[in-house]
Amino acid sequence: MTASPILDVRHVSKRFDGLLANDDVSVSVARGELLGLIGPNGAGKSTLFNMIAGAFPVTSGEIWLDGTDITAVAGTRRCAHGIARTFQVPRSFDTMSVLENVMVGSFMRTASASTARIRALETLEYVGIAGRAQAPAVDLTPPEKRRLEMARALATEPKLLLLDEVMTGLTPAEAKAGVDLIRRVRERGVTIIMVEHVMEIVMPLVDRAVVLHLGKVLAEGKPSEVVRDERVIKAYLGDRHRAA
Amino acid sequence: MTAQAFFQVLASGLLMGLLYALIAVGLSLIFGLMDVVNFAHGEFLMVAMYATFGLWAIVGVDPVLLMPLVIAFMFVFGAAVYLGVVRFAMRAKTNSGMVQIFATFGLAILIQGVSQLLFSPDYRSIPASWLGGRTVSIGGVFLPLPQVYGGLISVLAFAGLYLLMSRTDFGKALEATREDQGAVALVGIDRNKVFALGWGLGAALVGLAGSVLAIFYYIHPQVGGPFALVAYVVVALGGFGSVFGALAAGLIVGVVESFAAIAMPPAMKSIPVYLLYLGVVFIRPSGLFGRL
Amino acid sequence: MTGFNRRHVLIGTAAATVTARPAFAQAPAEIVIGALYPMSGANAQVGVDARNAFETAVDIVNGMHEVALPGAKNAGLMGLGNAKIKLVYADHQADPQKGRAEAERLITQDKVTAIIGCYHSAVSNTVSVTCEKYGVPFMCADSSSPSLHRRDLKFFFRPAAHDEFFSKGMFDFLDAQKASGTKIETLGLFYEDTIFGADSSNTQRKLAAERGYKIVADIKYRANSPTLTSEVQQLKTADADVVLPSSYTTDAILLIKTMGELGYKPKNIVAQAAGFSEKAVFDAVGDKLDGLISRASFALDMAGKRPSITYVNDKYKARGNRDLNDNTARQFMAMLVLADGIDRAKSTDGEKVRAALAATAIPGDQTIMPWGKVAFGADGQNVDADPVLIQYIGGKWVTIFPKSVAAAPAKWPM
Amino acid sequence: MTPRRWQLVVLFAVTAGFVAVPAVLRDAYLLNVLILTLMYAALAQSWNILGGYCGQISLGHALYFGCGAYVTSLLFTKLGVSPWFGAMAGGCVAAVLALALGYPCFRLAGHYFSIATIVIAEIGLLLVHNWDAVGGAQGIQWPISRDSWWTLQFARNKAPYVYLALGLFVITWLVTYWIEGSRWGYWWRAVKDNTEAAESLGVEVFRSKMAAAALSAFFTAVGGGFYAAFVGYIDPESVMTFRFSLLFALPAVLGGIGTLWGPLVGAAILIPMTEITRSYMGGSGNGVDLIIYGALIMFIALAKPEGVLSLFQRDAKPEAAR
Repeated sequence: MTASPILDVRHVSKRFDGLLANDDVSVSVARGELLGLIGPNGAGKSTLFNMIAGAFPVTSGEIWLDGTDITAVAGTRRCAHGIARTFQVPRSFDTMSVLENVMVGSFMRTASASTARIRALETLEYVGIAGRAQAPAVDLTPPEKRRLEMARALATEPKLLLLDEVMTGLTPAEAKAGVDLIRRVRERGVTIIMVEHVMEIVMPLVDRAVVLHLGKVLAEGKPSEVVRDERVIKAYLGDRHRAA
Repeated sequence: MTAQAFFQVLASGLLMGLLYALIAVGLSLIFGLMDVVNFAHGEFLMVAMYATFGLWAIVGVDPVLLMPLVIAFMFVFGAAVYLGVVRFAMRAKTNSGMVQIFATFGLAILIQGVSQLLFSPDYRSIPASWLGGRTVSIGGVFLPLPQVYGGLISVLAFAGLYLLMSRTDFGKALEATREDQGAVALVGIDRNKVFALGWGLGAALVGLAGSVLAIFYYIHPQVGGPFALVAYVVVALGGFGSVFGALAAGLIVGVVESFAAIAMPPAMKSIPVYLLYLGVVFIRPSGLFGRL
Repeated sequence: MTGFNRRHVLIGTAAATVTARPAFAQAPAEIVIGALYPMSGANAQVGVDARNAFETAVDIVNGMHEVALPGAKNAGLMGLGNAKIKLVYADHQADPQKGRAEAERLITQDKVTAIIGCYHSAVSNTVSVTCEKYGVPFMCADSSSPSLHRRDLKFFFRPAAHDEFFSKGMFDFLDAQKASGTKIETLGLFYEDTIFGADSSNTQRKLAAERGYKIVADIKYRANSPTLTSEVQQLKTADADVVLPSSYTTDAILLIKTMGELGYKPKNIVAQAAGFSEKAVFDAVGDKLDGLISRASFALDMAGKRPSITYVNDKYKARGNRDLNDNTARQFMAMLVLADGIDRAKSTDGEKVRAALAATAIPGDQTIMPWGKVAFGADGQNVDADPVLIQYIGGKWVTIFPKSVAAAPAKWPM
Repeated sequence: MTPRRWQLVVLFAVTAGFVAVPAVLRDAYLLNVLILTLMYAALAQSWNILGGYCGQISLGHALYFGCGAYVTSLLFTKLGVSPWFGAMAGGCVAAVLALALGYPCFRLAGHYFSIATIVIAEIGLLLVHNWDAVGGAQGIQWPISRDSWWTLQFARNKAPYVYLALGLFVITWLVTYWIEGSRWGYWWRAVKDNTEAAESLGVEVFRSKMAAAALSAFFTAVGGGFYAAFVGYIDPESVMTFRFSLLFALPAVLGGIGTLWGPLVGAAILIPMTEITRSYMGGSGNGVDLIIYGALIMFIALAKPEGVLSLFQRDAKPEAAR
C-alpha cells in the first residue's frame, strides 16, 4: 500500500437552495482502506456520498482520485476512473436478467459481449447469486437485489466502491452474510466507503470511521475511539431524542 | 393593428384559453393522481358534447340547464372507464405507461365507432339556445355570450377545484394518493375508490367543457382530436399534475394562438404554440408549474 | 401515360385468367360497380350521402322509369341483356394508400367493371392510377382538383366541372354584376389548407389578377381548427366587397358562427360550394346565410328546365331525408353516365367500356344538371360542364347565373 | 447452438416462408395486406430500437417517415434519382434530424419527452403542408412508369413489393439482433430501465439515446421511402400525421416492446385486423369496423400487457448464458 491516498476530498461544500448540506468537509481515504461514513439523519452523509459518486456537482472544494482531480468529471465518466456505487434503494434493470444486469457493469472494461458475460458470471459466483443468473432481476428478493447491486458495481472493476446503506432492512443472518461479502471484496484490494446510519453494523467492520454532523466532520478515527467520543454520543443521542 | 382589433384578439384568445384550460384540467388531474395519460381524452369531450346534444334533442331543455345532468353522466362514465379499462392497464409489471396509452387509444377508437353507430357520422349542432349566437359588444370588442359563459364556468370550476382539493376529505385523499400510493394503502384509503373518483372528477370537468362547447360548436365523432392535442400541450406546458399550471398554460396557449393567427399565415398558427412548449420545457423540463 | 409494356400486358393476361372476367357471349346478370368513399372518419357523412345518391341512380337504371334520363326507361342495361347493376362499397378513410388498396380489392376480388369515387382528390389520385394499371374505368364523380385530369390517364372520366371551371363561373358572375353597375372591387379569400383549398385559391388568385379585382384578405386556415376567431377578425378588418370561402362542413359552420359572434356581416359571400351545400351547415347556421351565393353543379329550382330533377330528388329524399346537393347530384349523374357507357359498350371489358365512355354524348336535357352536354375530351374531362351560381333565399336555393338558366336576378348585397 | 443463434434460424425459416407466399398467393388485395404487415413490422422494429430498447417513447416518428417519403419522392420526380438511393438519402437526412432534435429533447423525461416528439412532428407536418416547393397540400405524384426494379414501380405485380418490405424487415431485424447482443444493446436497455443506475455503471446515457435515435430515424425514413414508391403518391396528410406515429409504436407494444419478434407479431395481428375490418365491414358507414378494431386493441393491451409474445415465453428471456 502506497502512502498517497486513493481518495482525497478537499474542503468540499454543498449548498441546496440556501441549505448548507456539506460545510468544508475534508476526508482522505487510504488505498485498500474500509472507511465508514456515519452520522445521524441529515448529517450530510448522502450528500457527500453523491458528490464523490458524481451524482451532483460540488459547490466548492475539490475531489481527487488516485492523484487526479475529478471534481469536474461528470458522473458517467467517474466509473471509468474507477468509482462504483450501489444505491440505498436497489435500482436493478428490471426488464433484464440478473446476468444481463451485471454484464452492463462488465461492459465498462470490455466491448466484447462474450468477455463481459464470462466476467459477469465470475462476479455473480463471487457474490454468491450465480444460481439466479437467468432469473429476471425483477423477481429477486431484497437481499438478492443488494447482492446484484454489489455484483454490478464490482463488475466495473472499481478502485473505490461506494456502498450506500447496504445493510438496511436485512435480517441479522442476512446482514452477517453481507458483512462476509464486504470483507472478501476488501481482501481483493478494493477500497470501500460505506455509508451507514446505524453504527452497530459498521463499527466492527470498518478500519476507520468518519462521523458527519450537521454537514461537518465531527470526528474521525478508529471505530473504538469514535464510539467513545463525547460529541459523537451527544449527536446520536440528540438524534434519538428527536426521533422519539 | 388598431387598438380595437388588438383587444378583440386578446379577448378572443383569453376566452378560448379558459376553455382550453377547462378541457385540459381533467387530463392533468388524472395524470397527477396516477401518472396515466388518457389518450381518449378528446373522445371524453366528444361524448360530453353528444350527451348534451342527445339530451337537448330528447328533453328539449336548454343546454345551460342540462349541464348538471351532463356532468353527472360524465362522472359515471369516467369512473366506469377507470373501473372497466384503466384499472386493468395498471397491472402491467413493465412499461405500464405504454399499455395505458394503447388501452386508452383503443378505447378512443371504440368510442368513435359507437358514436358513429348511435348518432350517424353527420355533423350535429344545437341551432337555437339561450346563448347560442348571441354576442355583446363592449367598445367595439365583441364578446360572444357562449364563450363568456364558458369562461365563467371555467373560472368557477377552477375555484371549485381549488376548494375541493384543499378543503374536503376527498381532496385530501386525492392529494395523499398522489403523494405516496404505498403509504395510502397503509392508512386505509381504498386506492381503487380514490382513483375511480379521480377519473370521475376528471371526466366531469371535461363534461363541463363539452356542455359549453356543444352550444357553439359542431358535433361529430371526430370532433375531439384537435382539442385533445391542444389539451396535451396545455397540460405538459403547465406541468403534468398541476391544476394551476393547466389554467395558466390554457390562457397562454389561447392568447398565443390568437395572436399567431394574425401575425402569420393562420394555417400555421399552432407552430408558435408548439415552439413555446418546446422552449419552456427545454429550460424547465417539468413545465411551468410541474413537479418532476 | 407511357403505356403498358409487353411484360405488363402479359401479366395482365395472366391476371385476367385468374380473375376470369365474364365472357360477353353470355350476358352477365349483374354488373358490379365499386364505389369508394370515406365511410368512417371526419367525412363519413359524405360516404353515407353518396351511397344514397348511387342507390337512387342504380334504382333508376335497374328499374323502368318514365323520366328523361339515360337508361331510365328500360329495366337494367339493355346492351347487356337487361343486366342489373350491383354496387359494392368500400371505405377509404381519406387515405390515398387505403383507397388504392381498396380499389385493387374491388377490381381483383369483386371483379368490378368500373370504380366510382372518391370525394377526396388525394384518394381519387391514387385510385385512378390503380384503375389505369388494371385497365378499369374510373368515374370521378365529385373530386374537383384540376390536376386530376392532367395526368394522361386513359381510363379517367369526370363528367362534372373542376375547380378552374367553378372559379371561372364565379368570376364571370362577378364581372356580370360589375357590368350591371354594382361596385365590386375587393375580394377576401378564405380557404382551408388542403388540396381543395389550394386549387381553389390558386385559381381565384389568378382570375382576380387577370380581371382586375383586388385581394384584400388572403387567409389560409388549418382545417378543423378549434377556433377561427383571429382568422375571421382579419376578414372583418379587410371587409372585402365579396368573401370567397372554400371550406368543408365543419369549418363552414364555424366560420359563419364566428362571423356572427364578432359582429361581422360580410357584404357578400360567394362560396366554392363544398360545406356551403351541405344540409348540416344550413341546419346549424342557415338563419345567418340568407343571400349566400354558391357555385353549383346543380340547382333544384331548375326543375322547370329539367323535369327529371323533381323525380330524382323525391326518390333521393326518400332515402336520405335531405335534398340533392352539389355533391350528391354529381354522384348521381356520374353513376348514370357510367351506366350509359357500360350499356353502350355491351360488355364489361374495361377497354370496351372505356371506349364507350370516351364516345359518350348525353345531351344536357337528359341530365339533372345545368350542363350543356356530357362529352369527354381526350383527357377524360367533360368540356361542357359549366357550373351555375345559386343563391340561398328564404330557405331555398335560387339559380341566379348564368342568365340563360337564371330563375331570378341576384339579391345583391346579400 | 445458443438460444440467441436459434433466433437466426427462426428468422431464416420465417423469411423463407414469406418468400414463398407470392408464389402461391396471387390475390392482389391479400398481398397488399402482407406488404403492409411486413412494412409496419419493419417500421415498428425501427421504432422499437429507440422506444423499446432505449425506452425513449417517441410519438413523433411520422416526422422521419415523412422525411424519407419526401426526400425519396422529390429526388425521384425532380432529379430522376432511383428510390434505392432516395430512401438512403432520406434515411441520412432523418438521422441527422434525429440527432439535431435529440440534443435538446433527450434532456426531457417521460411524458414531457413524448409530448415534445408529438409537437415537433406536428410542426414538421404544418411546415410541409405550407411549403409549396415540396408540393404543399397537393403532395407529390409519382409518374406512371413501366415496371422496373430501378424505379421500384410495378403496375400489378405485388411480389416485388413483398420482397422489398420483407427485405426491409429482415434488415431492421438483423440490426436489432446485432444491437441486442452488443454493448450498445445492454446500454440502451439499462438506460430504459434505470437511467441513474446506468450512469453509475459508466453507461454513456446521452450518447446511447442519440445513437438509438439516429438509427431508429434512419430505418423509419427508409420505410417512408419504400411507402412513397409503393403508393406512388404522397401528401402531408397521408404520410406525416400523428396517426402514423401511433401505428409505428402500436405493433411493438402489442407484440412485446423491446423484443426481437414483438414488432412482427404485433404487426401480423394489427395490420390484417385493421385492413380486414375496414374492407369487409367499413363499407356500411355505421362505425362497426371501428368498434371491433378499437375493442380488439384494448383487449390485447389489457389481456397481455407484456405483449402477445409473452404468451410464448415463460420467464426464460432470449438472452441465455451459453
